[in-house]
Amino acid sequence: MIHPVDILLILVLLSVLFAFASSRLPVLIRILAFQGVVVSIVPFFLEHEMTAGGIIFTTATLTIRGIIIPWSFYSMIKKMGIKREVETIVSYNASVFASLLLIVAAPMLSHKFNMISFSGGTLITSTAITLVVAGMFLLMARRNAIAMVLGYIMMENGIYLIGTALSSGAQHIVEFGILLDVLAGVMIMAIMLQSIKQKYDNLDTAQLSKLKE
Amino acid sequence: MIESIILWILAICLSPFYAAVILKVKAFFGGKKGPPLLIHYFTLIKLMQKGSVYSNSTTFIFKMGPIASLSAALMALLFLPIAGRSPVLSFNGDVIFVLYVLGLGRFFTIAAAMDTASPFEGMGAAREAFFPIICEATMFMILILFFQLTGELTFAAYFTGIQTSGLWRVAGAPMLFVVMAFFIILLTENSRVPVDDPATHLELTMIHEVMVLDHSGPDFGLIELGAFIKLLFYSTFVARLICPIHAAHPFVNFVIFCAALSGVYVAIGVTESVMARFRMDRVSHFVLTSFALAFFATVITLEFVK
Amino acid sequence: MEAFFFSIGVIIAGGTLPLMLHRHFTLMKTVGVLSISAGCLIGLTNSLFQLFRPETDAVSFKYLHAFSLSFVIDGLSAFFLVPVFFVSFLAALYSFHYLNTPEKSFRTAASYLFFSLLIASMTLVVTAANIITFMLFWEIMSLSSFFLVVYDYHKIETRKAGYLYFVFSHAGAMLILSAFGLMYGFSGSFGFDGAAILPEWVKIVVFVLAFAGFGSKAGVFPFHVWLPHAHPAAPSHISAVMSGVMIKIGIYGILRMYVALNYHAPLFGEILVIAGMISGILGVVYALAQQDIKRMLAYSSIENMGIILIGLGIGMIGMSSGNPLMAVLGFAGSLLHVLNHSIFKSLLFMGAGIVIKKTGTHSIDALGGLMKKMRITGMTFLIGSLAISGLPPLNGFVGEFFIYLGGFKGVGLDKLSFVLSLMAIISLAVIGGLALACFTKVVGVVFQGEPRSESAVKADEKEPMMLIPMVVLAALCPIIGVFPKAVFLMAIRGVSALNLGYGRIPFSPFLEMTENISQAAAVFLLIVFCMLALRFFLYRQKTITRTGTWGCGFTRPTVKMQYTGSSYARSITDFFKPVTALNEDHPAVQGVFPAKTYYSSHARDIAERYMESVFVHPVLFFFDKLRWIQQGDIHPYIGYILLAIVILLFFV
Amino acid sequence: MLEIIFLIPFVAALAVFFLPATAGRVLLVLTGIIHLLMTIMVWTIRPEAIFPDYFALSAAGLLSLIVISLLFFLISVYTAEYLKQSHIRQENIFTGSMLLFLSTMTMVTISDHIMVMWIAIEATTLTSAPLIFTHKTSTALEATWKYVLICSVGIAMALLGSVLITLAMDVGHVKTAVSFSALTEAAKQLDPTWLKAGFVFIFVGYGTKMGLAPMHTWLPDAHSEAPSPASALLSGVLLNCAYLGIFKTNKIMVAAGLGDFSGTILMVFGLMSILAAATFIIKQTEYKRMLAYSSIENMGIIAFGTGIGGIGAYGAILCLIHHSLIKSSLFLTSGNIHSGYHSWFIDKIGQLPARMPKTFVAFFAGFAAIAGFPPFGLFIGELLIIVGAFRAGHYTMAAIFMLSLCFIFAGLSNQVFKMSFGDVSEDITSPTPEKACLVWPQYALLLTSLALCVWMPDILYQTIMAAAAAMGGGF
Repeated sequence: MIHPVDILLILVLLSVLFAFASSRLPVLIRILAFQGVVVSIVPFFLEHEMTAGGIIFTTATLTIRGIIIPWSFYSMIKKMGIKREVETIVSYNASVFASLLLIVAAPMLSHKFNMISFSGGTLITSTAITLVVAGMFLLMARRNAIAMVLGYIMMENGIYLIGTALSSGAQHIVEFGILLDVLAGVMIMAIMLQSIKQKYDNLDTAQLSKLKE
Repeated sequence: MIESIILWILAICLSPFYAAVILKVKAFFGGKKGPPLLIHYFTLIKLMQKGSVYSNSTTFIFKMGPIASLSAALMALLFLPIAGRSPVLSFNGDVIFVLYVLGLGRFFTIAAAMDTASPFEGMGAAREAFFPIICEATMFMILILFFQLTGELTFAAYFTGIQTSGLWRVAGAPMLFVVMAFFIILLTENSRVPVDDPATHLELTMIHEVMVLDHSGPDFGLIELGAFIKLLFYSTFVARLICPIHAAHPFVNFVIFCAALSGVYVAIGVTESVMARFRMDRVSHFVLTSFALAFFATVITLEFVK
Repeated sequence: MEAFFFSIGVIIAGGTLPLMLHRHFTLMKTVGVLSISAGCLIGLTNSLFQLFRPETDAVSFKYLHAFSLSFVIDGLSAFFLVPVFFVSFLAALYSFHYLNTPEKSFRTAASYLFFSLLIASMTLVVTAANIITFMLFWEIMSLSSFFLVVYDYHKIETRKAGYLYFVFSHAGAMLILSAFGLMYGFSGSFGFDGAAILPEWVKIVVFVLAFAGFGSKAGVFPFHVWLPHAHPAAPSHISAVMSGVMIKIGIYGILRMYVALNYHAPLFGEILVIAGMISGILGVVYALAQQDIKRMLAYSSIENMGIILIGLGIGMIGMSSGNPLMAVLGFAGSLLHVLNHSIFKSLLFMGAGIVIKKTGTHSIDALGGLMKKMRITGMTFLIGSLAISGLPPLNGFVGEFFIYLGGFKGVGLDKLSFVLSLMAIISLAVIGGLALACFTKVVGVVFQGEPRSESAVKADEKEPMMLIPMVVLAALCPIIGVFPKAVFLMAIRGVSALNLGYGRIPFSPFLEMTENISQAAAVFLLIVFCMLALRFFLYRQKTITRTGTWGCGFTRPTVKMQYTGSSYARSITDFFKPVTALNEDHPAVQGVFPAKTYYSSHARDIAERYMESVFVHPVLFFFDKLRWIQQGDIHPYIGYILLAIVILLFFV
Repeated sequence: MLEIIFLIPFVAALAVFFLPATAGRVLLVLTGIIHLLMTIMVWTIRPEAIFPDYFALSAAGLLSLIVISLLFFLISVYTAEYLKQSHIRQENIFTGSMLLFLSTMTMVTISDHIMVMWIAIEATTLTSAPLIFTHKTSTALEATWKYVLICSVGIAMALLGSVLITLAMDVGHVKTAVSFSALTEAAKQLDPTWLKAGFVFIFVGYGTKMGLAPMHTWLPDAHSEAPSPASALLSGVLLNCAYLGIFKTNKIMVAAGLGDFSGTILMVFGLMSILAAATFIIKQTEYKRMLAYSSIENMGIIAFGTGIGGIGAYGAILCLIHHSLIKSSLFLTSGNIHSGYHSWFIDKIGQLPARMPKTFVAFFAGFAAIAGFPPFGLFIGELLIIVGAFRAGHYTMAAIFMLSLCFIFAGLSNQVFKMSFGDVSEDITSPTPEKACLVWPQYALLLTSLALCVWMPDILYQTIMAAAAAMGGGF
């Protein structure tokens, strides 16, 4: 029988594929919102007993990841008239191919660390690894600043997945930390995005390479 | 001791005489009668009676030059066994002392030459500074050989009595190299042909003579005397080496020694007569030959001894 | 020991007080000089006293809880303390009139501070008994001497010199530290005495590393590159201290390591002899080729370091081949030369300092005829030159004589030792000859003849404080040369601290040698005296006329016709052509009415040339190639993080 | 009551946002003083934390705390004067961020819980970003962007590492608080594979923040673009905070018997950092970037020393303290130089002793100190690290270490010489006025370093020994 978590995780992996293939910012944001929601609800389907605090934190995460952050980016694009095209360093086709490779490689890595022996489905660790690496891939392969921030959020999603799914002993401080990080980090980044927009009239980070040797 | 001192004084007195032998030989080769054998005594007396002319450029160092070079030569002679008799002074390492005292004489000769501000004397001084460097290396090479043979570092150990023949016995044929090396040093150190031509009148090509151009009167006399003594000093080495015979009676000994010495001076004269002087830049090669000879002698002897 | 620390306290006070008094120029100098020289005198007396005491003094302070600063004054330390205090004392006196620009009052005060720190740190290095103490004061020594070198930082050469010096001293310190690190690594103790238990191969590595490190301070070829730049750049009293004593601290370091390791491998002696020969010969050849008077003296220091190293090497060979006489002769000879060189080299630097100060030029070929206007300077310089050429009856000869004797003892040994002894003797002979050529050149061109430029015409010497130290030093040269007994005993005390395992070294065989020297020197002086009398007699009631130099028929001689220093040296440097390539600059004469042209040449140091092409350029090239790492784009930066993680995960 | 020490600056920061600029400066200095006093109090009475699971005092933390406090006080004095001269828009944000920064850094030093530590370090990134962005130029923007993004990614890695360590607890069936002190005690029972993986992530994560190559890329940009007092804080204490994270994790590793693994990583990355610093120092054209690379070098040295353990770890802690003192003084001095010459380029600076004598003294003394010359403390630290490396038998690494130190020295002194003694194009030799408040903080910092090389208070020594003991420190 397929574990319900696995279904969620397959959805997450799909979202990675789509994220790699999408060339438009709004689409990317929507995919990330979807991913955030799915990742946030994973704890409900795990076999841990949910405490009240756990439920609160999970709900908060859901709200922030799934609604607040995507919405704020969305409105920022609208308000500031940001170009919707995502400038790439690695082309979309290559990105998709890379993500496929990644999805294949991640389980092998999780095998190496005997991660499957943990609670939850077989997929959970490989998905988390995929998310982290995919997030970094977006950071490395996209020139658009918002896309990079989205990559960062994807990375955090992966860490969240590991944090909540795998470790029981970590109390809520882990979730709290991740939440704070995402919220404050993204907030600061958003301010930076605005400044970049003001200075250069677009969000292409290729312009931000003056400080070098 | 007294005997040694007498011999020392005798050697000083004889040195101008022997220098005249060279002139006589050269005259013979030139088909001339040549100056008398006592010519240098006359010259010295004449010079001593004169006054002097000094250049405005000079200082006291100019006057120190003759004194230092003469004193150095006299000092060197003190350590030299003349006619196989033990020298006036002798101590372990006196060879080094003597070579360096001669260096002191050279220092002041050069300094005196530089004192005149004359371009020619400067030129001579530069050459005087250069060639003896190689000579000294050769001398030390020979010293190493002699030290290996005798285990001593004194002239007395090399040239007194039967010691010299001992050197020949142990080293054998390579000793010939040493004689040749010594002869080359002799020619170089005393500014003889083919290194230098004391008789020439072209200042540009001279070494020693050009350095003393400005000296006159008694000063010049002292320089001349010093040069004669130095020549005798080096000739004695060669003489003792080619004629290491040691007779029982000191007088016989002395006569044999004088004869050998005459032989050396004649050889110098012959060399001067049959050779032309080298171009200046070839001189260093010529002097290096002596080093090579001494080096080979040492290496061969050591192989032989082992 | 208390007296020792007291003297250092007084010296440091002499450095700090001027800083407070820098508004009153003369007062500041008086206070500084008085205090420093008083401290040095106290230290000098104390170290002489220590030298002849049978027991060693040791003291240790707790430092930063876990370590200790320990000091030991044994024979070796005391022996090196003597020249340090003595030369510093005279240099302090000399500085009183040498530093005479009231506009630079504060800088002068600062220079006294660093001067006092330099003296103090030198003495503390020499007495240091553990790694931490040694490195601490070694670095302070380098740092303070660096500040003294860049005193005239307005000149570009000075800045270059300071930079080179700084980098070399740091690299040298690193080498020393690596040697110490190895020592500590195997012995587990910071003290020097722990080093005796190291395995043999470690001892060899430690010695080689330490030799390279100390060698760079001592100016051993090819680590000497900084020296000919730094010594001329410093003010002359500092050059005197640096060349006279500071580079000897490097020699001390080598000896101290030799003592600490207590291992008599033949390799040590072989390394030292070979390094000594190369430094000695090349040092003097380059000295001969120099046109700057202080640079020439600096190269001559390299030469003398070579002689000292040859002596040490002979001593070590004697030690390893079980030839006590050779060992003692070699060590004692080179220790004597350490002392002697500190005397005449500081004398020569002081002389050069006056010449430069009065004429305003460093160039040998621009000077001339100074003997007439600067009699005392000229006389003392002459004596120093005679001494440094190793001529009897002056002190330079004494040290070399013993080294020669030691070398000849080595001729009797087998194969490699024989070859090295032979080469050592020959190279000493060649060095002697070249040194003579070199210093006749300097004396002849700078002090004799006619002035070659305007600046050399109006020179004078009026400042007594600059002349007195030189006269003292010059007087010492013949005194030691004729009566070497006392200093030889000092050297023997130093040698007995080397732990050679001979027990008490008997004095008598060596005293006989010094007696011989004294005797011969006395006879020589007697002969000279007689000749002087003879000359006086010959010149009684004679007419003496003065006129111009005979120009060999040339009627209008000018001073430009004089032989210059460069031409004097040319034939000899040509002989050593492969190592003394000349850089010539001479625009061709062109056209019908050619413009004024010039000719300039200078000999390039082979080590300096190859240091650039073999070491500096490849290193710069390598690092240049790495600069793409920071190319400005953020994307690869994130890649680096991922890369680091991925690589590290392989090792989990 | 321990927590109050980071709450006070926090409250002060909030207050500053609502106060006028001049009052903000006063409050800045005042907070500095209070913080210093409280730190001294913490050192003497060692108060207990209200949340002992989250906060606790440790030897290493205490050391960092005193360094932070002392530095902040001196820098705040400098800043008060500096702000008068430079025209910074929205000064309140600057001062407020400084105080917030102080608050978060203080929190790092006293946090014991792995996650709290992580949160605190992340918070330092966020609070310091406005400091870097102060000048609001395009380059400042770029530097801030890189800083925030790279550090966030790095810190995310550290988060992952922290999670993995809790995993190691689960696998090893350890039931304690997730705090460094508890974990160190239970280290033997933790699952080694997970622990190693956790260490790798934490190392790379905090290493990014600490400026270890090749994760150092943000550091030169951020340090050069921030105003000088902020650079001084970043280099002087922020890097220490990140190091504290690595240090404490390494402590767990050593306790778990995995010291070789973590030590090798630390040493290799330390060497890489030193080499990277050498690469960029040698041909550097801007002096503030040069100082930044020198920080990378020193972080490399510290990592190297920590990796060696034993006497090297003791040396590393000494280096940590002295580097903070010296480097912050150098950054402050660089601010003075800029105000005198209006340029960040090395070429444009020259004749310092004539034009700015006091600054010159601070600058050159700082340079000598950072190059490891006595009588400054870095000398002892580096010496111990080197002999420690030999003691531990890492000959090759020690050789590379010393060689690259020589290269760096050659590069650094070349630039410093040009700046100090070189000729300047414009011919102004008259001294530029130098305010006392802008040089005395540097002197105080350098003198502290000097004093600590001559005499060290017993309590400080005990604390350093206690910190180093975890790495097998001592002798």
